Amino acid sequence: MTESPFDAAQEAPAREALADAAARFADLAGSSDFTFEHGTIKLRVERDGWIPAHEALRTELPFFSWLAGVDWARDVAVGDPPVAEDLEDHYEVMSCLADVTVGASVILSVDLPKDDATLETLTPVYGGAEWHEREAHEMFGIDFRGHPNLVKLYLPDGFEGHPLRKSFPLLSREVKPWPGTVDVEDMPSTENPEAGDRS
Amino acid sequence: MTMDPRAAMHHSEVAVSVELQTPDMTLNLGPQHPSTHGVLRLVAQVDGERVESVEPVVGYMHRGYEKLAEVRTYPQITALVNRIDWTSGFANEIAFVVGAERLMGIEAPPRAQWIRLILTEMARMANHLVFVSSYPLELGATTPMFYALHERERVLDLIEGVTGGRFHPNFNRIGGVKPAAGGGSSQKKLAQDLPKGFIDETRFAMEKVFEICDTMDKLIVGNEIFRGRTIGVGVIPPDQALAYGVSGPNMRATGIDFDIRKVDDYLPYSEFDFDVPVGENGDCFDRYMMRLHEIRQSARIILQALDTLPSGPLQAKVPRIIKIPRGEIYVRSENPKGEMGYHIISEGGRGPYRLKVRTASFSNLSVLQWLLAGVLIPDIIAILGSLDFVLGDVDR
Amino acid sequence: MARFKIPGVFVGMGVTLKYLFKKVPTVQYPVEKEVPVPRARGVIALDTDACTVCMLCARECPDWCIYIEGHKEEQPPSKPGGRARTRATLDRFDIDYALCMYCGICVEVCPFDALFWSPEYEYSEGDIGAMLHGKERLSEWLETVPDPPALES
Amino acid sequence: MNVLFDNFWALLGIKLLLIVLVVMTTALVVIYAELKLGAHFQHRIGPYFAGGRWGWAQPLADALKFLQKEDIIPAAADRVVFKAAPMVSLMAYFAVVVIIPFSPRLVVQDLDVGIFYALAAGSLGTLGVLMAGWSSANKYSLMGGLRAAAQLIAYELPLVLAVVGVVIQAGTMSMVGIVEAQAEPAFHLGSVGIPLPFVLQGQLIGFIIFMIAMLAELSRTPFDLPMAESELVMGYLTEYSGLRFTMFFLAEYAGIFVMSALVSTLFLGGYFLPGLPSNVFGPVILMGKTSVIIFLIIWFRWTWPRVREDQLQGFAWRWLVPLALANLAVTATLKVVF
Repeated sequence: MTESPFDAAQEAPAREALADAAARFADLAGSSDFTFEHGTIKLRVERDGWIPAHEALRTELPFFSWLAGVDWARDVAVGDPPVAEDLEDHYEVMSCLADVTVGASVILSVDLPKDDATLETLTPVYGGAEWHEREAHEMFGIDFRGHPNLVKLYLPDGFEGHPLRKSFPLLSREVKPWPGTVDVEDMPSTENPEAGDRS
Repeated sequence: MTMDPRAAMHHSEVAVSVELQTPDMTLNLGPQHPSTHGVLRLVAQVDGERVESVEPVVGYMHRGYEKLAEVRTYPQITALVNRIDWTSGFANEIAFVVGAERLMGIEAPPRAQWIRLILTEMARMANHLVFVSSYPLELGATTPMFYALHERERVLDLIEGVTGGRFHPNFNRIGGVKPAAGGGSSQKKLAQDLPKGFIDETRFAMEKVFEICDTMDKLIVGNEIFRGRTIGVGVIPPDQALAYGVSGPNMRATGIDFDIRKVDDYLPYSEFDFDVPVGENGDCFDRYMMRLHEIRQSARIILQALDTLPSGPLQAKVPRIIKIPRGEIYVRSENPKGEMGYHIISEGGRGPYRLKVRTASFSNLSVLQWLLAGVLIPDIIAILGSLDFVLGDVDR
Repeated sequence: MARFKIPGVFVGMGVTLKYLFKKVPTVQYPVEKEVPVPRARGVIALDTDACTVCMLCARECPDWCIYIEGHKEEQPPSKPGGRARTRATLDRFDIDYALCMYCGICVEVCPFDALFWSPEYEYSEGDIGAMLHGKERLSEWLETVPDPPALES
Repeated sequence: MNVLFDNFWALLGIKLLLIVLVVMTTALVVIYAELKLGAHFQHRIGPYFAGGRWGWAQPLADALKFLQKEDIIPAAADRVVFKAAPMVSLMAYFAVVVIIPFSPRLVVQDLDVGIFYALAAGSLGTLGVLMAGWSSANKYSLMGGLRAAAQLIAYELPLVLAVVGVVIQAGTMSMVGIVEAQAEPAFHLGSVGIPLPFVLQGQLIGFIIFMIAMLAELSRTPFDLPMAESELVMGYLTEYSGLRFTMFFLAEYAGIFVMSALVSTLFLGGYFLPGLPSNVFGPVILMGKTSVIIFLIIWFRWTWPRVREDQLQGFAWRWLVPLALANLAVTATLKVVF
């Protein structure tokens, strides 16, 4: 990940404290791969370590903030594709835990292969994961084993497909042509260098 | 600890009906029901007035923000996100623009930060004024609504005077607040600084807000019927609140002293002196009081911010076409309804690769099923209202 | 013994009674009207002369509700013997207010000051198709655009 | 003229017509008062345009509007009961007006058991509500109807017990008799006899109990649980529209008028005011006292929230009934002693 000037400009002690916290949480969660760019601590764990990591962090980070999936795919129907060339298509599931004293917040992340997108449910550890997992289930098609009520949350019954997958087209943008296609005049930014900055 | 609703149902059945076993009735509350704040649907199994179990059904207002964000540029998303929770539109924008700014490694100039802070607190005030006035409405008192909404209108007028929008300001820009538009030289498109008279009008409005808080104290808080309806009703224990991610005033009502404004620095809150009200019992009454106190604290913050308003530019230098370097960030803010956060994953493009929106109402509402097992039908409404959710914030 | 306290239910009745005699703040809309603030985002006005058909607004619009068509016209040289110039002419400029979400991005990105906010708001229609304002209608709003408010120093 | 008045049936017809006119007109006035006062309690204007000044014609306009609306009967409804319910509700309050004395002579029928009859007939209104709730084939309506029934059972008792105190003190159940008893001097200041209404003659507690129980009988805030628009949408009214809804609506406000008139008669001295000839000013005096009570009821409504079902029941059985019994005992003891 690129180092942004903002982080570099951060006061050194604050950044060190962040690094310490990240290392400590990673140690607790049994994760060897962690980042703490932009103040966001992110711990990557293995699929088997998903539940143990949460259980280990629960006492220190009792606040369950959210859980969400990401579809990493090179072939996308919406938006821009990711830049990494060597990216292997997979799902990522992230959960965010926080404490309610000093404001620490940790994101746990696990990669799931596309052909076997299953994960143990978090509901016994954090009850609040129930709705979040239901959402991730319908949006990405990720199966949460042991979930008490893994049915659709938002989408109507009988809805086919998983809308937040990158392969799922956004119909409103498919049926209507982009009104900005015709080029009559050149874009002003290309001919007017003064307009480069707006301040 | 999660409580299996079936177990809860069984438990209360044993407790309530020893001799007479009657089949439960399924009562559908919503999606069209005056007290479900829009289109929430509750499928309740009721035994007379007692509710055995409730299954909340959401999604009638699902607009797919996370998908929409994937085909939009960052400035366009700012216009979009303030519609997630429309009762506090301005506050929704903050965490997103701050996240984008941090990813780009820039920071808004002080004056812009101050203006953001003032308007965010106004949004909080507007949101809480709606809550403190509409919550009695659910309990049958229709009058407070009119008193408080009149004062909210003052606050919204102030927001509109600065931003041009009452509900959906779309005033925050990456690197500051709304700049002078375009590259033209027309006098009609000047910089969007605070309009003249704003400071005096705000001071006056804050006085009125303090007044209306006192009125609410007399009209509602002291009312024995209101207290009877809310004290001890819908108690959320602290550990349950944490496990379900219940945040904001709902969490603080349980006795947890935590406010993101005090620990994070997404806006310069550390410059100001304010209290975070904390409850004791986590019942409906405490949740109501949290918000009433927060209105006063917001007014305090705004008055301090007006005194210390720095001068200077409103915008940091940003490129005309905003592209955010590759990276990811989670930024949260203390929204009126609780923790609102954006997890932005940028792949270097003009828009995010993935935008996860963490909304307060979603988590606050997920505790509902657990909370409503075994209460009375009127308490459904009392508890529902006290959670202060907006369906747009739940469904996104 | 504690001091006698008036029960809260009656204190509340005092509050409502006080309001009973207060002056009512209602503005009877069709008869009286509130004046919107100068920055209010009521309707978008178009200055057709300033527009160069650069398409920037249509491209930045999050809702894709601006439809622009134009063509290039050869213009006679201004000085005899000078070079003939092309000038973009606006054929169509429609904003679909049924779709518009009043975010103001188009006004903001316009580099030639062709778009302005006007606080006028009374243009509701019974038919959704009539919410599509053409360039004539949009330029009519131009005279309602107020001067920007003075700023707080 | 005398022929007309001597004929029993003709007289009955005239009286009935008068009752209907009086009740309907006062109901409309009460509706207007509710709209206008409620609005100003809430810091708004309320009716404004209908009829020119202050929107005085708003209730009439509303009634006309409702008359034009489609009369919908749910497919699964019990049609006969569904249709009868609003009439039962309205009739009940008409029936009560019969015994309310507007002056010593201006009373349709001064029954010996007047107050007994009034309470019996008045509670029939709730029967209409229960019928509506049951026949609508709607769960919300059913719950509203059942709440109304439970409320009636709980509050009829303190209502009656509160009245018994008055009856003991007056020594009669005739409404005119009760008013006349209040016109008697309660004590003498020198040679001047000072008459006092029963509310000042030791029946203050009875008056309060009656007021509370009356609010419950009328399903008014804070006891508007059978309707409870934020919980049961509109309770028993959910499925009603058009004319039938209007009848319920009228019944509600006719009920407010009738019960207020009852309170005025029982506790506030009815048509009697010292120094004014009752025969001439009786109706005006009664209306004046009734208006005060109606104002109070409207004031309550626009200030207070609603109680919960269990609180409502607990309040009736734990507080009102024992209090009413105690009041009764004290009244009876004092009556025997003095």
